[in-house]
Amino acid sequence: MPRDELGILSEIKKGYILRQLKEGKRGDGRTPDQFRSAEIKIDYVKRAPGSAYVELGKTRIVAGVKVEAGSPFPDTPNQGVLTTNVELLPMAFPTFEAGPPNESAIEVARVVDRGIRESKMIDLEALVIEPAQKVWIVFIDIDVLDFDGNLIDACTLGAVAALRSAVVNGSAAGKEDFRLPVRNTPVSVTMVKIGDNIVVDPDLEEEQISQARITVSTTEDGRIRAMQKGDNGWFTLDEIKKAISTSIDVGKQLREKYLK
Amino acid sequence: MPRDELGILSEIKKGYILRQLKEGKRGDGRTPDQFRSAEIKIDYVKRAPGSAYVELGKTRIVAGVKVEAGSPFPDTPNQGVLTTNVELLPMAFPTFEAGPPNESAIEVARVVDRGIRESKMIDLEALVIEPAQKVWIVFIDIDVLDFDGNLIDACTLGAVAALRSAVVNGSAAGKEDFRLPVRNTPVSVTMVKIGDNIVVDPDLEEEQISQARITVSTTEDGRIRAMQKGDNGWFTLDEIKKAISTSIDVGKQLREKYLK
Amino acid sequence: MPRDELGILSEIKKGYILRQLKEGKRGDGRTPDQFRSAEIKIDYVKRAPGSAYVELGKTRIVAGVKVEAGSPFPDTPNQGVLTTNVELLPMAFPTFEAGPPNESAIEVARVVDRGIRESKMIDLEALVIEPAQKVWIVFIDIDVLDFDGNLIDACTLGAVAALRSAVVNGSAAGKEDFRLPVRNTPVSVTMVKIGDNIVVDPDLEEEQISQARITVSTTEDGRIRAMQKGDNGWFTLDEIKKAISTSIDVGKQLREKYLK
Amino acid sequence: MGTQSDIKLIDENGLRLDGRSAGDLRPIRIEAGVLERADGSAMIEWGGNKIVVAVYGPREAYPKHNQDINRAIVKARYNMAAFSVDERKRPGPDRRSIEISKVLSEALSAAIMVEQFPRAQIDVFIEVLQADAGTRIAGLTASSVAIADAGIPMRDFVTGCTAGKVDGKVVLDLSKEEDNFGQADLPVAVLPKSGKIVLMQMDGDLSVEEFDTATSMIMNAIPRINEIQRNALSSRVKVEGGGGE
Amino acid sequence: MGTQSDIKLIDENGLRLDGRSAGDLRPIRIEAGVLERADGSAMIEWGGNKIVVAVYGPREAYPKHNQDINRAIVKARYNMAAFSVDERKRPGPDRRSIEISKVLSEALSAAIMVEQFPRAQIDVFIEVLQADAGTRIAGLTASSVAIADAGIPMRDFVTGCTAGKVDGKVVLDLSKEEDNFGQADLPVAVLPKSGKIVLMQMDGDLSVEEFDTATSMIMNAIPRINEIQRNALSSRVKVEGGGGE
Amino acid sequence: MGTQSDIKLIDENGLRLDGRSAGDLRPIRIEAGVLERADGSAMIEWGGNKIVVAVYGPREAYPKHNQDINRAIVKARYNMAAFSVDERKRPGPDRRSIEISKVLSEALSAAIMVEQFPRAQIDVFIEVLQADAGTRIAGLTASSVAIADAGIPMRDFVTGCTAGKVDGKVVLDLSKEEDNFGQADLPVAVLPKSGKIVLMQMDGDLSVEEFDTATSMIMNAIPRINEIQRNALSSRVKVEGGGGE
Repeated sequence: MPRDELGILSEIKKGYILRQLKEGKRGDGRTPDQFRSAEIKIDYVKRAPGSAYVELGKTRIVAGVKVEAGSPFPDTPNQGVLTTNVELLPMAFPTFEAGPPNESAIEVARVVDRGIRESKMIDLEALVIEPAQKVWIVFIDIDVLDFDGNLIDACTLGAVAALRSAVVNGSAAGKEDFRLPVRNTPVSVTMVKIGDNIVVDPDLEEEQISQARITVSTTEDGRIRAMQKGDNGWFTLDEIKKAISTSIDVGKQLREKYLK
Repeated sequence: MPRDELGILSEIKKGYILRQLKEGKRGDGRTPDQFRSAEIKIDYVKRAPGSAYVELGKTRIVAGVKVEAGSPFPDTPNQGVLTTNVELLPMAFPTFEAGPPNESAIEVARVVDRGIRESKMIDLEALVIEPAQKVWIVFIDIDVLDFDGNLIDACTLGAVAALRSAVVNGSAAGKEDFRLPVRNTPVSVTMVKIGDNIVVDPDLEEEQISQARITVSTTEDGRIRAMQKGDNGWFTLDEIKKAISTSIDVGKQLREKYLK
Repeated sequence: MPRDELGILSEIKKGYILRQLKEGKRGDGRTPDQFRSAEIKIDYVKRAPGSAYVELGKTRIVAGVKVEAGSPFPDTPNQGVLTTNVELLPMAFPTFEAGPPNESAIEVARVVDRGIRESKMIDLEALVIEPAQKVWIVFIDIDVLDFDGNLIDACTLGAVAALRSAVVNGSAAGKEDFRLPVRNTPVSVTMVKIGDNIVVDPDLEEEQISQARITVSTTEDGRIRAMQKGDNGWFTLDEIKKAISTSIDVGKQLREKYLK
Repeated sequence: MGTQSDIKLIDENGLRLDGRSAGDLRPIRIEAGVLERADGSAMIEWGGNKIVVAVYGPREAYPKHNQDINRAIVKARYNMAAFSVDERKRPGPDRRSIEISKVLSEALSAAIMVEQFPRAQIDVFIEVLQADAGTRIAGLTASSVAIADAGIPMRDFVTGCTAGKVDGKVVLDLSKEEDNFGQADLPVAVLPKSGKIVLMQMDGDLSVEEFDTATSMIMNAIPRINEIQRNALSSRVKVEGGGGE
Repeated sequence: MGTQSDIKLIDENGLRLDGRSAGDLRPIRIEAGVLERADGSAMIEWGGNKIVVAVYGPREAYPKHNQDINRAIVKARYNMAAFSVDERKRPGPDRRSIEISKVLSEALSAAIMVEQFPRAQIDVFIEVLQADAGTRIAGLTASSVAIADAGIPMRDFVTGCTAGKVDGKVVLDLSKEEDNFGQADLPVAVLPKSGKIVLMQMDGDLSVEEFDTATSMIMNAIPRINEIQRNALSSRVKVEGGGGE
Repeated sequence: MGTQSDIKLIDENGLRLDGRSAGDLRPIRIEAGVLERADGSAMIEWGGNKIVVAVYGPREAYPKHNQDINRAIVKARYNMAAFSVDERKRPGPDRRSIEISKVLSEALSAAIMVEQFPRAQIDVFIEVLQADAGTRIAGLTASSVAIADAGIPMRDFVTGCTAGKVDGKVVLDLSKEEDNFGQADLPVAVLPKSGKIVLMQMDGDLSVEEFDTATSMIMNAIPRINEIQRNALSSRVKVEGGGGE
């Protein structure tokens, strides 16, 4: 993610944010553990069996789920296929460039994918049409339209909402329309470290001055399904443990508010 | 297409060309509606079932038609496949670069393709070997060797001449050699606007100082099959209507001279 | 290959090397026809059916042979497939760049491949599983880890040693494990021309000041199987003839020492 | 144009599958200023099309050897989201989107006062979220709203519309089914004040008379569409057209 | 994490397929200075992993617009040789290796004194010759030896280890089979002097308690691995771990 | 070299399929100055080969970091048209054409007075319109005519020819069938005044004696081919060789 590329954050501003954080205050009035309020519209794109528009702060993404019949991977002949792609569209930020996904886009996509895959949210065994021959391939594609920090959580919310609402046309396998076999509801919660403070759901300014990032994806049973530390800084083990517990708590709130 | 990249056209020369055009005169003595005389050699490349070398002014192209057995597109199981590719070879102009086709090469190829495809010149339904399984794929490949303006018309002439003359080896489908099922003879006519003047078949100098380009492809029945407006300028609707009528007239002459 | 890119070879040094060569002496004490002593470790990579680590001076490469079942080429339905790829890893030299093989890497791979292919070292007809349907594909992949001149010979040695030692898992074709059908032992010998002197197995310094390169691949029967002249200089026909005879002699020594 | 079909696209009363008459537009809704980061932006819904446009610039053209010392370069990038069409579209440009990007760039160049910004580049990113026939024209129509939203001076809006031939009859603003099974498609864009044509493409089969009918219909519709553009900039939203009863 | 399997990965005595106990490491061997051209290099053998690392730099960052005026950029490039895995890997980066390269670059940036080398770039090339689970951690552990071998100043080593869950039990340093058929994988890298965590990834299914056990095991192993790193630089070679009897 | 075949390529009288004797060339025709835009150009027809060559330069080498401060860089680009061979060739460079471009660049560098043009680049574009064995040699032979046509100073022409082994016999200038079913192929190019060898490749199976015979045949043919090159530049056209009766 871009770090202060706009040059808008002077050292003075950084100092101000840090002083505020020491008193537990953030630029937009949130507490350190508070997620921004999000807006989620499902079925946003009619041509996709599942879709969701997510606005998290001014971060705006559209997630679309397509389901097509195809070949399984040779080493998993009895499973459907799940694939996640994130496009950091050049419209979303002045320095984003057109072209194949760069390392930032790939990281976001892979962390979103891991949260969904490792929670076993989708029962891939139930997506076999003909063993070793034909399975359902679930494509999760995410367009990032506007960038205001915390892409991983915005994209995970969008992907999970789109998967939960998807109704697949079964005719390619001679079947009726069906809902995806959803077993649980993974949620990712991302935190960054600024000075000695750790804040949830960073906005763009906070991301630009943070030293390190940690994402924890959990399921409703309070279990950890995926983690990713990012950026050039570090965490202590205690900070990580605290982040896990925050993630479980905030995850519950998000599920309650947006994914019922 | 490159605009004045040679730097050879001073403002003085531009003014001169414009003054001449006001009197209905062009640099090489042609009238505004006059096509340059072309040279077309069919069967230029023996290894291709159909081919043509075209010289239009100093624009030189070679069109080759290859026909191979392959799979149809899933949404048109009962049709052969037609595909057109144009290579703006770096040998053709100082600023042309090696590499995959750029937007100029793609535009030329797609306009040539549309003229041929939309006229239904080739009966694609007659190119099915086994429905949904195996059809004939017609590859039109065009090498641009030398660039002196009006690539679209030179390439369309070459492609149409090559298709008309092609004799396909049928053995890949266990059949006798055959001619492609040709139904009509599309011709494209391209005009550019220089000041308030519209001239047919622009040469390189004229292209470099023109504001806008219009191509109209027609068939011998006088019907419009494809159009493309290009460049940063504009036309009035009346200018377009006049261009259509010019295209029909000039198209007849071209068919008579080169495609009998 | 990079020519004096390190800037370490002043004109003075060049002059010194040339004067020494006139007296038949080389920087590391070798005679003009002397190959550096090599170290070859076969079965270096356990996950590959055949592999070899080669150290030739400070040139270090790892060759790995993989054998997979796949489709034959349409024009050789009764032959297995042999393919050679060389990666000039950016770790091997300061100016080597990551990315797809450049022209130098491709030349090395193709000269290595030609020596092996044209000697008919591997009996490709014996690698058919089901004619026109399924054959064994032999992938020779070579990683260049460290570059100290004469990649072609180091890579040929590694590839030939890996092929000779390979034991293929036959289960993909329902067969027992088997050795590749090896018929002979090709060896390449590369020489460069420095001034009027021709030296065998050039090291990095010698390559950087040489004018021309010649590689001759031979088999134990003393026959020539592949040749490649490289670089911007020239050889006389007599020099080439002498190089061929040197290659046959040195090839014998290499086979005796490293490929028994 | 697409293959023939047994579907009757126009009924005995001259009404189309979605109830429109020959000269009716689908509903159009444009909203300006929908994005935070872009210098200007707009969202258009036109029939089932849903397209977002973002504008960045004028900013220094990069790489430098692409700069034009006399004017700004306008670079439109038309892109379809993977989920925007029935069969998943592989991400990245294909030949169709490269050609469309070129003709949209040219059309916008004719409207923007490019001579005011030598050496600069104006990027117009057009993302099709949901496609339903006429995406290039809808994207272009939204683009000039987004450019205005960015405060970039223009001679005029760029306003587009398509006409086509369906069941042998010339109609305005093709729907998806009409596009798939019709006999001609004619997208046009103009500077609405002067009627100057800055984009025109055609494929299919039209007689000269049919072409004249089609362009009349388009020219007739342009002021209505331009009004929606203007309203979007006055930060109001208006729904136009829709239904043909 | 992989699919379920019928293989019992831990026997009734708590021993793993290769005879190790839950907290045992596989044998690790590191050699520094193995390459001629690179500014620094190291080879690591860790279980069946065989990985060579080369370091170039600090050298001027290129292209210039990538330069950071305050510090050196660290670019790790993790790459698997075509022959390093059971099925031939197509040469060139894939999405997995691009992500790994990113997190390794970030972990090394935390240890190198990057602020001493403004506008510079430090390249760390990690070539996996033979892969056997835990390659990113093994490559990273070897990288900090290679960086030290290049004489580039570091605050501390970067020392990594993985833990995971196998047959429901938390174990250290997963083997290939355990990685394929286990229930969780947790690669971690720290600055060993301070215990600061510079790399952490996880996938699978862990309770909070299991996470605590796993990280304890890793923190416990770090000094042993760091000692092997230190010994490699003292140009001595040492074999550690191995076998669980 | 290709697979064995049942075709007898040389008859009892020592004549080849096209009637030539072992030492005969196919007909060769070269025309200089065939293109308008290029600084120099030539077309060669050699047997069934039809190849056009264009030369641009010397012009400033780009990008600048590729410039050689002491001499011009010669960049040959050998390319086969999609329709030049029996099965359609996908456009764009493949490994074979990249290797050929490299050895042709090197051969031309030996002839051109590159030291007169520091920092410059000379581009030689070789387009094979119809391929019939020996394309690299035919393209190279035409290239030096095109370079002369561009007025670029050369020490000498570059003149090429192949020899090979067919049915166990050494013959000059292989045809397509001989190339496909022969036992060796030896393309050679020289500076004809001095006989210096600037290109040599070989694949197949040759004894030392066969190699000597093959190179004698080639050296014998070089003056005849060079005369055709010279005549092309004197703006005359000459047909040489052809038939073996």
